[in-house]
Amino acid sequence: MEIKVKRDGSCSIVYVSGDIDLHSSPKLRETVLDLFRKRGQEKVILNLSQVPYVDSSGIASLVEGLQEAKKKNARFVLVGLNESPRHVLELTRLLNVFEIAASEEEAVG
Amino acid sequence: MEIKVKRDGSCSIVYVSGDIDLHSSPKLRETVLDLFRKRGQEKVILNLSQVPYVDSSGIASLVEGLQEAKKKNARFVLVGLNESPRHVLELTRLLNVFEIAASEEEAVG
Amino acid sequence: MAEEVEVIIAGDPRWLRLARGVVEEFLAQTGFHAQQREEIAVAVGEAVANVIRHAYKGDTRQKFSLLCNEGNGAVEIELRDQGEPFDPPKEPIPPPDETSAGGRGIFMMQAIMDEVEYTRQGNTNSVRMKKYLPGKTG
Amino acid sequence: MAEEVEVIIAGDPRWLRLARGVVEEFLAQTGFHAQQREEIAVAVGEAVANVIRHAYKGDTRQKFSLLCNEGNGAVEIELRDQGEPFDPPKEPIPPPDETSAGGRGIFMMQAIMDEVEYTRQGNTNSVRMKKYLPGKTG
Ligand SMILES: Nc1ncnc2c1ncn2[C@@H]1O[C@H](COP(=O)(O)OP(=O)(O)O)[C@@H](O)[C@H]1O
Ligand SMILES: Nc1ncnc2c1ncn2[C@@H]1O[C@H](COP(=O)(O)OP(=O)(O)O)[C@@H](O)[C@H]1O
Repeated sequence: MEIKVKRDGSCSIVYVSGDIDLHSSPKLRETVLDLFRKRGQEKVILNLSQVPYVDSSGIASLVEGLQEAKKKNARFVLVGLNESPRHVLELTRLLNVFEIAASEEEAVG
Repeated sequence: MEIKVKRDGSCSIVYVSGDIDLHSSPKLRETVLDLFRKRGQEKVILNLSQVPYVDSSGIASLVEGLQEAKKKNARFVLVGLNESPRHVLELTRLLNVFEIAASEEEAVG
Repeated sequence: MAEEVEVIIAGDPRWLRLARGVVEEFLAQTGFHAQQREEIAVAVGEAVANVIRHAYKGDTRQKFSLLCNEGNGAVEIELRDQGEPFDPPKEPIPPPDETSAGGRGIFMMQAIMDEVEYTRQGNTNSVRMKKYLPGKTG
Repeated sequence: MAEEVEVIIAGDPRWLRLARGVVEEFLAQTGFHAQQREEIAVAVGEAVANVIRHAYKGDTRQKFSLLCNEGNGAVEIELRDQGEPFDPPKEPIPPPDETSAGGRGIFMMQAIMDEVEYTRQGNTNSVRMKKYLPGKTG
């Protein structure tokens, strides 16, 4: 898994490519939490269009990101969900819990 | 591996997708030899653009196709070689033995 | 059912992708379509992650086995480890509430597979995950 | 070197992709770049095909092992089968002439890997294929 962050003022876009599983999710978790905690970002957009697979540890990282965002009155937006990650979010009844944008432009708003 | 054949008079284009290995090469071999032997094709174009991998049994099928073409005074043309199959042909010193076209249009001539 | 594919690897998260890849390649030789193959790999990935995190508590030197079988209209994927005994919940597990960071693995396994069975023999834990082929039932 | 990944499968051509996939995933955890990983998988694919066709003469019920190891600046992939004994050529094999339909497998293995060694112990044949990591030598 690779992560790239594009920061523009108080909004960051996090580009992930590759599977998010127990091996890689700690890095994603840390990246997202840092953006809220240390960088004080008001909006973090997670672009998952290059992510074919997310396991429950990846889901856990997303949930923690969302919790942190709420605590800071910030926004955590998912974009580019592929079929399998979407299905996993559906299965775990979390699809409606996240803010999901149809495109990066919409997410940047 | 999947094979589709488009026949236009005495010229056939064979589209292969997937790995050509000991598991799948017998089917390719039969398809190509039949086109020369039973269908009397004067030109068989093998489109390998959807083939990421060819092993030595696949190479053997290509060599047999070429031998059959020569016997019948016909042409056997490869097109769309990806990096790994090209490298395998290079390694086995067969790259210059085959007629290789830059595009399907060029191969059809 | 005869064991068709067996993989023995260390309980290290870096081999998770390899384990899922083996399952997907195995399933490619069965009657499951692409989306089902992906789902089954998701379930097996959760089971492997549990072996790594819970049975072996992160000790990446310990090894486990992944066994893939097909027979009687179903595939069965089994994991065997020599870690902590695990007494699994008897009832299907509900998914946790939306603020919880964990506790979704077994739920996903149960939701995707037709049968999930934990057993222990001697010092070996086994989890067997069964899925009937399209059109077949148990 | 410790055995890091071990796969036991039937000598059936339908598992060739699975075997190559395991090797590529294993190599993804090492220092080889993508093109080298593909090449090594080509070499291993040839070795597996030889076990299937020659050692087991197409008897797809027989099993072989694929072992992947890393250590001392190299990876070593080993195949073990209980098939026909094989006395390999002592000298590097030249590629056959362009009209020949076979005889390129061992040549490719030797061309790609740094060392290819065949041994037999008891009723087990072993072929060990070694490749040094970029920047390392034997
Ligand atoms: N293979 C296992 N060995 C030991 N304990 C396990 C195993 N699988 C699950 N558990 C226990 O069951 C709990 C629930 O597992 P799971 O639903 O996968 O969620 P999570 O792993 O996120 O906690 C785990 O926290 C752990 O205590
Ligand atoms: N693992 C093996 N066991 C027994 N015989 C083998 C084995 N590998 C190779 N051989 C023998 O060596 C010959 C050359 O092998 P190879 O170079 O791979 O070409 P091919 O398999 O196309 O003949 C084979 O034809 C076979 O007789």
